[in-house]
Amino acid sequence: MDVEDGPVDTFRARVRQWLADNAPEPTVNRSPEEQLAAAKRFQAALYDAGFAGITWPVEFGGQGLTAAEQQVFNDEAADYDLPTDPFMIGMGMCGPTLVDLGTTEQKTRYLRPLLRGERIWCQLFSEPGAGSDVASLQTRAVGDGSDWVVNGQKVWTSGAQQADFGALLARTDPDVPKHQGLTMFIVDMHAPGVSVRPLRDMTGRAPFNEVYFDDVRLPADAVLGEVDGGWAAAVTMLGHERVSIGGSVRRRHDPLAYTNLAELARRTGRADDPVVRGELAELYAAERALTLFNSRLRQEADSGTPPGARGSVAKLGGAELLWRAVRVAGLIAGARTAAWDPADEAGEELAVAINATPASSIAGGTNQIQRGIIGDRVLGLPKEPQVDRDVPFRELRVGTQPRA
Amino acid sequence: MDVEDGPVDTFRARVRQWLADNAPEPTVNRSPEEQLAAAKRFQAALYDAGFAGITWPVEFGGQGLTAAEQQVFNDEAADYDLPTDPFMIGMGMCGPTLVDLGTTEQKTRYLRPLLRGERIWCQLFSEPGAGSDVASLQTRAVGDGSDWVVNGQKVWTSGAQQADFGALLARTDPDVPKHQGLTMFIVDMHAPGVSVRPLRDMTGRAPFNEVYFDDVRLPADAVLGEVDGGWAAAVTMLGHERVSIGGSVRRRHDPLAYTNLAELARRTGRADDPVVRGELAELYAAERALTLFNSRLRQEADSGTPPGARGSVAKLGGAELLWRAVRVAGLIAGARTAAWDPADEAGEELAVAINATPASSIAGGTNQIQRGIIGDRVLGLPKEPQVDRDVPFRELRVGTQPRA
Amino acid sequence: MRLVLDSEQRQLRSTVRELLADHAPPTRVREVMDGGDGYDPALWRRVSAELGLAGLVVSESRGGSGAGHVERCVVLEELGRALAPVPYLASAALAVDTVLALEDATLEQRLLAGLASGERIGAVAPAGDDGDWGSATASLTAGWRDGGWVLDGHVSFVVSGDVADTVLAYATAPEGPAWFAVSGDAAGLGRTRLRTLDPTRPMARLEFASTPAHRADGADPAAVLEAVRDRAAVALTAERVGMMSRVLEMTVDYTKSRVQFGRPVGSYQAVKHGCADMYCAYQQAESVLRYAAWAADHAPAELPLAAALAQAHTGPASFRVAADAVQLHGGVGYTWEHDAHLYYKRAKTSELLLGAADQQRERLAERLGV
Amino acid sequence: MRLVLDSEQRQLRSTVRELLADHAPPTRVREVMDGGDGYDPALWRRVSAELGLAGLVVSESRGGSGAGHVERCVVLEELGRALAPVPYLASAALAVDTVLALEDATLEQRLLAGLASGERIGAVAPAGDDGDWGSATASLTAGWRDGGWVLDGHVSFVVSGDVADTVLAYATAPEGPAWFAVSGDAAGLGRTRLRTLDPTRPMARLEFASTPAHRADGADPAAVLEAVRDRAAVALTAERVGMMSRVLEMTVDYTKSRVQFGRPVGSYQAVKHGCADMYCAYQQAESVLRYAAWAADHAPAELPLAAALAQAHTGPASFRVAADAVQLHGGVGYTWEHDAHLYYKRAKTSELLLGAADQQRERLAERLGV
Repeated sequence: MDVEDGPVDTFRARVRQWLADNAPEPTVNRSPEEQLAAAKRFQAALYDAGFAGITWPVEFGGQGLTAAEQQVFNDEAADYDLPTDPFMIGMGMCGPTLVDLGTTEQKTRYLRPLLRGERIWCQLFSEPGAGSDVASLQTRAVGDGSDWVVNGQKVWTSGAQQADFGALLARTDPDVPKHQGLTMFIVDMHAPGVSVRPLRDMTGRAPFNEVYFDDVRLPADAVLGEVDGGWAAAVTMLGHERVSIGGSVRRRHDPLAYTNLAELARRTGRADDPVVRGELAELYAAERALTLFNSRLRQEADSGTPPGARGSVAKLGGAELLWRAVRVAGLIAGARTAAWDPADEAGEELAVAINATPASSIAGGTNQIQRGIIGDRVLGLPKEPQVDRDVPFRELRVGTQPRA
Repeated sequence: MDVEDGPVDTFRARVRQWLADNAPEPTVNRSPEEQLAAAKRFQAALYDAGFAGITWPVEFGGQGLTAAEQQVFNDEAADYDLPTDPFMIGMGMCGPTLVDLGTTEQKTRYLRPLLRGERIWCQLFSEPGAGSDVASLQTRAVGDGSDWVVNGQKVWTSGAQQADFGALLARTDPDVPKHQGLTMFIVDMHAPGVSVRPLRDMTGRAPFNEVYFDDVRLPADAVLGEVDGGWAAAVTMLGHERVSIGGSVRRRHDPLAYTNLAELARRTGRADDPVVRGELAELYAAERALTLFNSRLRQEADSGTPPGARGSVAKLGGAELLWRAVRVAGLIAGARTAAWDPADEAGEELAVAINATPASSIAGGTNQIQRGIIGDRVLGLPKEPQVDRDVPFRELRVGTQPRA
Repeated sequence: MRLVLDSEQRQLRSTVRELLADHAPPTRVREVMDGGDGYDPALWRRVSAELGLAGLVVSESRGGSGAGHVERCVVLEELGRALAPVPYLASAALAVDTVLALEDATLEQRLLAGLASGERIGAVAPAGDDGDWGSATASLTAGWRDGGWVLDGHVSFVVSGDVADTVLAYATAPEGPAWFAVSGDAAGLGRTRLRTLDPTRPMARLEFASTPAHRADGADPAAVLEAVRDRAAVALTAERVGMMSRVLEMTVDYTKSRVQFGRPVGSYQAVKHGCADMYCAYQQAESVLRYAAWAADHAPAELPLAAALAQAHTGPASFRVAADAVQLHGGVGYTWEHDAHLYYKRAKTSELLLGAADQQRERLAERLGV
Repeated sequence: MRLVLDSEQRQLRSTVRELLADHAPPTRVREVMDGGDGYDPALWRRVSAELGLAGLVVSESRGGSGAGHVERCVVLEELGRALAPVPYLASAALAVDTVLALEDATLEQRLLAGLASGERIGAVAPAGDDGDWGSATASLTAGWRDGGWVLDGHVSFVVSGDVADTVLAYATAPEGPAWFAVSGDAAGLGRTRLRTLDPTRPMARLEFASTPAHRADGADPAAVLEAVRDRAAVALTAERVGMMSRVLEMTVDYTKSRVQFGRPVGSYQAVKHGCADMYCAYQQAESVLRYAAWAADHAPAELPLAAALAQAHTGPASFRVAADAVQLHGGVGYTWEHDAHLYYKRAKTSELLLGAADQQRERLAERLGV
């Protein structure tokens, strides 16, 4: 559909051919362990073919190409259900932050295994008392010689049960205001004292975890960025997260995607209904407008204008899109959305998607937080009065819980 | 439609009969002066028939009945276009506040002429620098012997060009925090130094005015409520205002009312379109839900539960309803909404109504302010940090303008 | 028209609320939900046999308490608030309403007292494969065989259909649509509990193979379908209003206590105004409910319009409120252990149970004469 | 697919913006609006004759500048931003597009150079009484009389129809719909300026009484209607994006400086989040615009879908943004003297000019093959 010339076209042809030859068939009946092993094999193949870390530096295993090639890859990959989920946090958030802030040693040590699918990463920011207000987190890292000793609890950690490494944000100085006493660490998830418990979400599944740190020792070179400079590192990573979430490809099998809802309407004989047609058209328009916005962001990035806080537009737009799709799904499928025969394996897809939708406007920063980011950072509107800005962390009330 | 027993039924029959006999035909080609004279005649007739001030005390000219009778009257009146506009501020806001806070002398002097349509009232609160934040107003009233001398400017004053009296909120002490130094006055709009200039709004009409006070002298007995207790008086009046706006009867001729849009759909052949039907049904539902909520508030008031801040639900709901109606109107009438033949006198009705709609969510307290009232006062949510609460008014920055 | 509860009705509300606080706290709701039964027989006995709440719209002479829809709606509100695991909607609302509407003396005699006392659980089966009311006529047929009626085919989306002692099914008979009563243990009746978006609202698919049935005589079958559907809309509205009141309460409590950035999140306009919008939706829905319930009791001619209004308006509104509740709880509202999701799922199911939104709007438009 | 402007296009934008800042400030817009002409001839000369912007999509060999839709959209954005009182939409977009689509050599020769230079103002008249595109066939008929075609009947909602030197009308000829060119001073042509919701967008009703007309030959008339409508959708989208950028800018500036309760109103979440939503709508609309303009130039096969997308999406979005702008200005935004209302009115008119929302959605659904 896109008309392009030159190297990008060649790249597209190469991607298309490779995916046609190598994309695995979707698997349903494998064990989680088998699925993970297959995902790792596929990631290694991606790496070997030159499609992992497309925009990352060549010296650390990347391809040194532009966002245009990344977009081409994403566009082509949208036609497949690639088993890349376990690597999303690493590829989308931790890796780019390592590229930005890591020492040469850290980059050399961590990036290539990440790209080759040998190591899985997770992000350890949120806590029960620190959700939107990440900087109010209570997990402590206390210096002990050149080491650090970590105690505390994290929550909402995607993929922690599979992860080899985590990017941990912890408080290293509670006597200064909350943003000033944080440090980011690279933590070995297999280290003694780290325990992971699955957290069931409202879909009944457990894609998230609680992670507990009990006297976990970290070496000095685990610090990513500066000691007590963790907030800057977190902002960098959260920026990558928003772009990653907002710009992420709609999966071919996503039951709330326009294409699949239009197909559902045809299958259920609802596609001739003018109301359904109108709602489907609006859904398409919203989805396409967002896709085009994301493409524009990438093209601007290629011309030297990084997306910055505009990633929040994509994140917010993606959530609003899903909520619209939930309404359209109900319109098309009626009561069939709400109940299905146990023998119908695909029956629950729509229900699970509907139950997963609130995550889109909560996880990775709520819609409210995204609007604040756009207002403050993109539009330059005046900040709200910040009652806790200059107060030492020790004296703050946080979350709904007693202080640690 | 309503099934009732007893005195209310009798009352309804009496109202119905009287309106059938006395409601004037709508007039279109009269001068404003003739219209005002006719309105005054009708109000006097209402009073004589015992339908003015239905819930007001008998001793001051009211009927001493309950909100149930008022509702009956409103319901029946909805079938007519009664010329009661000039008296809305007096009947809905100033009068009830006088009943609540006036001295016996004030009540005796002002209420009966108000009810008989002999005197018209306006409300003088808003200023260019004090909109949502009414308490930041800058109009000064300075004591001079037992008199007060008023200087300043008000804005958004409905009906000031016709008004005989105004309820004025002015600053009597600028050295205390803004809420503490206000006083409410009854001001003679014909007094020397009061000047009224029409203010054109976005419909191109001038239903509002700017009112200038230039050394206007007020006697001591012009104070309504307590000196420096004007904020409490204003809160009382604003409460009446929200109930009055929220509970006000949809006019029979309102082109954005469901009934008229349904009729428009029939007339334009759009009533068989499933999309139009669905939107009309939703509009009806929203309108009816709000009407029922208002009726419920009145019934609760009769059983001894005053509406309090719940009037804001009605005010907010009314504005949202109009915005929905604007959408439905465009759906039904398409380009005909946007242009019409100069010879078509009714052609502009819809356009004027669309252009008047923003007023519904701004005037009398914006939607944002109403949601704050509901959150704070109905739900008891914690207040926002108030940066100006304890600061003497003199030291505050207000509006967008240099300080007076 | 009366839109406020009187003191007896408020008393009834308190009684039911207290009962459910004791016997259907969230922990119990979850036990039943995780167990396989789909309802709590002990709680059902308390609600029906002990308090006599299953027969509120049944006259005393026929075994009920002769109260009315206003009272039944008060009960349904509380059941909705608590997500109480009892087959009240199916039995004390839908099935009772169907039997009353059918005006079949035999059926009344055989069923009504048991339904009113709660000894008999009823369910109504008007829907076939697409879930639309009345569509059972496409999948269920009735024939006269060996001196009696038998049913063949299937129905689906039958609320509490897995535990019902009696199923009232809408089928195609040789002369057109008709209602049939089928015993839960009839020969040739197969029941499959469906998997549901809402784990607290069991539904079943029923298969009929030459299943003996009693054919209802009396009222016009299509008119009965409409009458029951109207009353179902009002009953669902009552549940929704109860749910809205509960999730609003939860959300206000949470946002008062949850601190982020040094102050309670409920002090932020984005949260506060969200709560205000929830409140407005809830208050208007409650007003619509009171009107519709009043119409069901006192102005039957207004009921078709009032019921269509209630369904079209409160179905989407209650889902929006439930979704906002999850949102304003942030991460914790998205966990399985928090109750917010149960309301979210119930509200979505409730919105779709009588058919998709456009059907509800069209039904209202028709009744308005648009 | 290219979604960002190159440096030349950005330069064009600056040039037009500066011109309009100098020659079409709000005061001038209001003078023209309050006067009776409906446009500013001097400004029109600057835009067309001096800068050559009226012929951007016309090839150089035919008197234009051979740029493209992307460039024309840049100009339309700026004209929309300024609400500039020139008949650019009618003449440089609709009329030019119609002549190009008609593929009638005589017409091209007679009209194109004049339209491209701005010496000739064109207007397109496809709508009859209900304003729907194509509905002129119900109110305007063509007949062959005395060796030439004449038109009888009327059309309405003709943008800039009161000042056009040439009107391109869609009428019913004996064999079916056909396009006709009519001179503005033709015998039997009556023109009435309509009263409009948007005082900056003049529209007219034209009456034809045996009015001589030139019948266009060449392309299929219905296909021309579709082609022009698609391009009109893109042109309107460009105006909308320009309007959105301006009202957002206004609103952000105002809410930064307006203090209530001791702090700028833009620091309140209710206001800030409203601005953020406006920004999101604006950014997505701009993305859609760039795509549709690119398609018009480089991927004509994608244009029908892209244009339907642009129209269905940005019509309602720009009205919402303009309405939010009035709202977030509070009282002052509701005054006649503030410019916010002019955008509100333009946006509402723009949303309806090609027909009501359901038509736009259905058009998109058709092209999607739903």
